[in-house]
Amino acid sequence: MRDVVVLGAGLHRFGRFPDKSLPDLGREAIENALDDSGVPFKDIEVAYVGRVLAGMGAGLSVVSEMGRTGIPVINIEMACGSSTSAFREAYLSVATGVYDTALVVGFEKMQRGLIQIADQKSYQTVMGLAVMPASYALQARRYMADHGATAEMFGQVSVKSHRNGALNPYAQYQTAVTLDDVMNSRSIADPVTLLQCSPTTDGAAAVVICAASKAAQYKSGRLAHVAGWATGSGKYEPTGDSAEGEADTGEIGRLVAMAWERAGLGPEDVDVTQVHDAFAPGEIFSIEGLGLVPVGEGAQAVWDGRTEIDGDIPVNTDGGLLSRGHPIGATGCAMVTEIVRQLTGEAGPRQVKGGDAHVGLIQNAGIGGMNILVLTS
Amino acid sequence: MRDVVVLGAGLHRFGRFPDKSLPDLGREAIENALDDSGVPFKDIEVAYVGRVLAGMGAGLSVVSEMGRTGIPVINIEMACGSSTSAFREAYLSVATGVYDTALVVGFEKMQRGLIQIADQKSYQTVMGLAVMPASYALQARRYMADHGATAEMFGQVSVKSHRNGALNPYAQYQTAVTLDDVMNSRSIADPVTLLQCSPTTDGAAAVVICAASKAAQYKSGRLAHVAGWATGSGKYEPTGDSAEGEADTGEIGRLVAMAWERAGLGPEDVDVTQVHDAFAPGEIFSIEGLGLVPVGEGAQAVWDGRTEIDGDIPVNTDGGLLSRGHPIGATGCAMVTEIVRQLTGEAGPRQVKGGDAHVGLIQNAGIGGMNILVLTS
Amino acid sequence: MNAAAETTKGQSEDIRPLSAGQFIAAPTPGERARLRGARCRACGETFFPPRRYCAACTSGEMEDIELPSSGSVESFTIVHQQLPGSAMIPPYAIVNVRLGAGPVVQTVLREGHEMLELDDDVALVVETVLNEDSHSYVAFIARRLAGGSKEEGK
Amino acid sequence: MNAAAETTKGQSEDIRPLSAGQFIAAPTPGERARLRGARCRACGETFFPPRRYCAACTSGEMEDIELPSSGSVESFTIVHQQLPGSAMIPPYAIVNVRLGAGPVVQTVLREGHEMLELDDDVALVVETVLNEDSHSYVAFIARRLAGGSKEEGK
Ligand SMILES: [Zn+2]
Ligand SMILES: [Zn+2]
Repeated sequence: MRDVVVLGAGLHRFGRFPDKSLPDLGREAIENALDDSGVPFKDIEVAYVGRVLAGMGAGLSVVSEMGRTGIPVINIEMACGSSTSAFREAYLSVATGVYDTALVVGFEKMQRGLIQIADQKSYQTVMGLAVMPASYALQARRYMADHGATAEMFGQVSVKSHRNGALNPYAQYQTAVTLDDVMNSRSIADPVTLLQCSPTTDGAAAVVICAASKAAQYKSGRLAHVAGWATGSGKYEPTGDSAEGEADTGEIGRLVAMAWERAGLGPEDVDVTQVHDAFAPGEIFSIEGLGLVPVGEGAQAVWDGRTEIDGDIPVNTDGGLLSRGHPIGATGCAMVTEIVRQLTGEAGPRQVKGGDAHVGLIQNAGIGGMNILVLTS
Repeated sequence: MRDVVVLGAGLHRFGRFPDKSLPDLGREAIENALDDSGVPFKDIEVAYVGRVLAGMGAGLSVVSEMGRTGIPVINIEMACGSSTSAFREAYLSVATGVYDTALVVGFEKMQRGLIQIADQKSYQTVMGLAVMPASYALQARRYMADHGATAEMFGQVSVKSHRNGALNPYAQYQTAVTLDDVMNSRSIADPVTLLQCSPTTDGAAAVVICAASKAAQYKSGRLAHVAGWATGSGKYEPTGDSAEGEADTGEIGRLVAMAWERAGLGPEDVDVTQVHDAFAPGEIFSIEGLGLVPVGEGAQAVWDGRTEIDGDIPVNTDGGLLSRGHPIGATGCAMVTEIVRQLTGEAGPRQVKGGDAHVGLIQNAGIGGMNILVLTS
Repeated sequence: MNAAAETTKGQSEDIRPLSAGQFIAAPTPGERARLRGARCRACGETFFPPRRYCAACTSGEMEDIELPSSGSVESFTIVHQQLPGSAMIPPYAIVNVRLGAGPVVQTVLREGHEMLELDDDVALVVETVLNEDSHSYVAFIARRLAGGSKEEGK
Repeated sequence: MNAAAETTKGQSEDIRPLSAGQFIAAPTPGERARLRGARCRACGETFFPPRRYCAACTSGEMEDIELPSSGSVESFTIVHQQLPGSAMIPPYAIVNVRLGAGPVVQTVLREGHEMLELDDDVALVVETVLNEDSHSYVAFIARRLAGGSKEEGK
C-alpha cells in the first residue's frame, strides 16, 4: 500500500441554512478543500460522498457543480459514520494505486428535533424505545453505578465542547456554557440533558487526498499522512451483551487495536483525538474504548480537565458533535479536517501541544460500522 | 492487483412481495449466494451493499441476519447502478489484498408506478420534464430519423426480453409477449410504450467474491474471473450535447475502452452481454456504445435477432430490466449473477453458445456513474 | 414462573401482538409475557427476538425457547421527550432487563419508574399499548416486583 | 430576436419565475423568454442554466449571457402519462431545443404538439404554468414558429 497524504480540507460552516441548497453547501466546502490543497478540480480522479438523508444521486448534483470531468461519484452511507467510510474507500483507492488523487465530500441538511432512527410505524417507535440518546443514557447510568461517576462528569463533556466550539468559526454553537447551564437544561433521557445532545445541523466538509509521491507538485510543508485505519460493525460477544449500534463501545477496543497495528503506534503516542460525542457520555466511553485512559477512569479524566485543549489527552478540540454540530453525512470529514489542522499546526487558538502535534486519532461511529483513523505528520 | 473470482451468486425472485421485509428478501439472496459459493458466512470479511430507497443503515439490518461477526457493512448508492458500484468497491478491496473474501448484496422494495426521479415541488416535476422514459424517447426519435430505424425495432427489444424472462424462474415477468402486444400497449412517452418500460420491483441479489488464490478451498470447476472494469460519470462533451444521467450513452464508449484495456480483450471477444435496458431503446443504444455493433446498426441488429439467446451477440438473456425486473439497488448484482451462470455453463435453457461462453460484458448505468464489468471463464 | 395457569378471562378476538412472533402463546393483557426466544444448538447462546442464524457463531441450527418472564434491571433511563409516533407518554422508563442466563431484552416501565433502581427485579407482563382500527395491540412491558416498595395495582 | 420591445402590458406584482435566476429580465407572460445563460471566458462553451464553473474545462471565469429566444427542435417526445405533481396535462411534448451555437435547452410544447417535427423552428416564450398561493409562476415554454402550418393563437 502506498503512503497517502491529506493535501487539503475545508468546511462550509455548520449550522442552520434554510435558504441554501445541498449544492450550495457542498460547493463551498469543496472550494475550500481544493484551495487548501492546491489541487485543481480537473486533477481529481474520483469522488466519494458521505450523505444519509439526501436523495438518490445527491453526490453528483454537488460534485458536478465544479465541472463535469467524467469522474465516478460514489455515494456512501453508514449513518453517522458515512464520511469516514467515504474517506476509507477513497484512501484504499489511492493507497492501492487505482487513483492518484481523490476528493471526499460529506454533506447533510437536517430537520429540526431529535433524529428519527426508526420508522414511525415500527415497533421500536410505538413502544417509545427508538429514542436516540437512550442507548447512551442506559450505558451512562450503569457506568455511574459501576465506577462511581457523577452526572456532572458527563455534563462537563458538554462544557468543554462548547468552550472549544467558541474558538471555532465553523462551529454551529460558538458560545461557552456553564456546568449549571448543562445540568439545568431539560432532561431528555435521564441522565442526558438537552445540552448533552448534539444538534441537528446543515453543513458540508471536504477533504482532498493523494499519493504521497505526488504531493510535492501541489503543496509543501507539513502534511498529514494516513497511518492506520480500521472499520467493523458490532461483533456479537457471547457474554449476553445485546447492545447495538452507535453506543456499542465494546467494539472500539477491537478496532483501535487493528488501527494501531497498521500504524505501528499505540495510544501513548496520541497527541490529539476526535471522538463520536453524539451525546455527552460518548466522549467518556470512547476515550476508554480507545485506550487513552483505563476503563472506569474516563469520567474522572474529563472532570480533571485532561481532555481540554491544554490537557494531556485533548479531545474534540473543534467542539465535537455537541458544539461544532452533527450534519450526519458531513461529520466524519469534519473530524478529519480538525485533525489535519492540528497536525499541520494550523489550528490557531485551538492548537494543542504548542503546534508540536504529530499523531491524531479519529473515532466515528455509524450503523454498519465504526471507523478508526490514525493520521500522522 | 490480484486475480479475483466470483465464487457464487444468488437471487431472491424479482417481483412484488408486499408481505416480505427487506431482510427477508436479502437473507434469501445471501443464502443462495453462499450456498452456490461454498463459503460459510463466518469467512466473509466485508459486505458492500447496493440499495437506493431503503433507509439509513439498511445494509446492516439485512446482512446481520446471517450473524454478527463484526464485519464492515457499507451501503453504496449510485441510483440504478448501485450494486455494480458495490461490486466494484468489493472487487478493489479483494484485488488489492485488503480482504480475501467479500459479500456484495443488492436489494430494493419499490412503490408501484413510474419512478419519481425529482422532488414533487421541483421545477423539473412541475414542468412535466422529470418523466423517466423521456430521455430514452428523445434519443430514440432522433435515432429513428438519423438511422432509418422504426418504432417496431425498439418494440422488438421488449419481445426478446420477455421471451428470455419466460425462461428465468427468478424473473418478475415470465410470459412471452408479441410485437403487437408491445406496440399496442399504451404510449408513455412516444415512441416508448408501457411494455417498453421496466417495471418497479421488489427483489434481492447477492454475489460472493474472493481472491483466486483462495478459491480452491471452497469450490472447483469453472469460475468467473473479474477481468476488467471501468466506472465514470457523464463527461461534458463541448459539442453542446447536454444529455445527463442514464441515457448518456456517449459515456459508454469511453468507459468500455478502459475496461477492454484492463482486460486485454475487445468487443470481438464477447460471448454474452448484460445491458441497462430500463427502457427498450436502451438495449440498442448500449450495444452500439459498447462497440458490439456499429453506431446506427443496433436497431437492425435487434430486428434481425442477433441479440437473441441463439444470436451472435446475445444480450440480457435473463430478461433484462424489462422482464426480469429492476429493483434498482439489486439490478447490478442480478446482471453479475446471469453472466456468472452463462460463463460457468449453468444458465440452463438460457445458455448461450452451447455452454462455450468465456467472455461476459456488463453495462449498468446510474447517477454518478456507469459501471462496465468484464468477466471471463 | 410460567404464567399459563393464571388466565382469568377469555381472550377478545381483536387482540393482536404489536410485533408478530414475539409470543410463544396467544398473549392476554395482564398476564405474564411468554416470550419466544431462540437458542443456538451449536453454541447455546440465546436470543430475543428469535433469529434464523446465531449472531455469535453463525450456525443455522436454532430452536425456539420460552424465555423467563422476569429478570433484573441491567440499566434504565427516564425518557422526558415525546417520540413522534410513539404510544408512550413521558415520563416513562426504558429498561434493559437481563433474563437470568438468557438474553437482555429492552422494553418500557411506566408505573413506578420514579422508584426504579439498578438490579431491581421486574416481571415482563402483557399490556395493551395501542388501540387502532378497532384492534388492541399488545406488547410486553416491565413491571416492578415487590421489593422494598409496594406493588402497584392496575 | 430581443423581445424587450414587445412589452404590451404592465407586469402584475404577483408574477414569479418558477425557477429563480432563469431570466435575465423580469419575465412577462406572452413575450419572448430572455433566458440567462453562462459563457466560459476560458473555452467559450455556453450553458443553461448558468454555472459557476465550466462543465467542460472547470474554469471559474464565467459570464452571464442572454440566450437566443428561438432555436430548432433537436428531438421531442409526446408524454401521455400524468407525472404526479406536474402542472402539465398530457398529452404534451417535451422538446430539446438547440439555440443556434449555444446550449440545448429542454422545455415543453403544449399547443400543436401533434404537428411537431424534428428540426422545426420554435420560439421560447414566457407562460404562466402554475397559480398557487395567489402567485402566478412563469416559465419558458416552446411554441412552433410559422412553417408549413398556421401559427396558433392564444
Ligand atoms: Zn451459536
Ligand atoms: Zn470552459
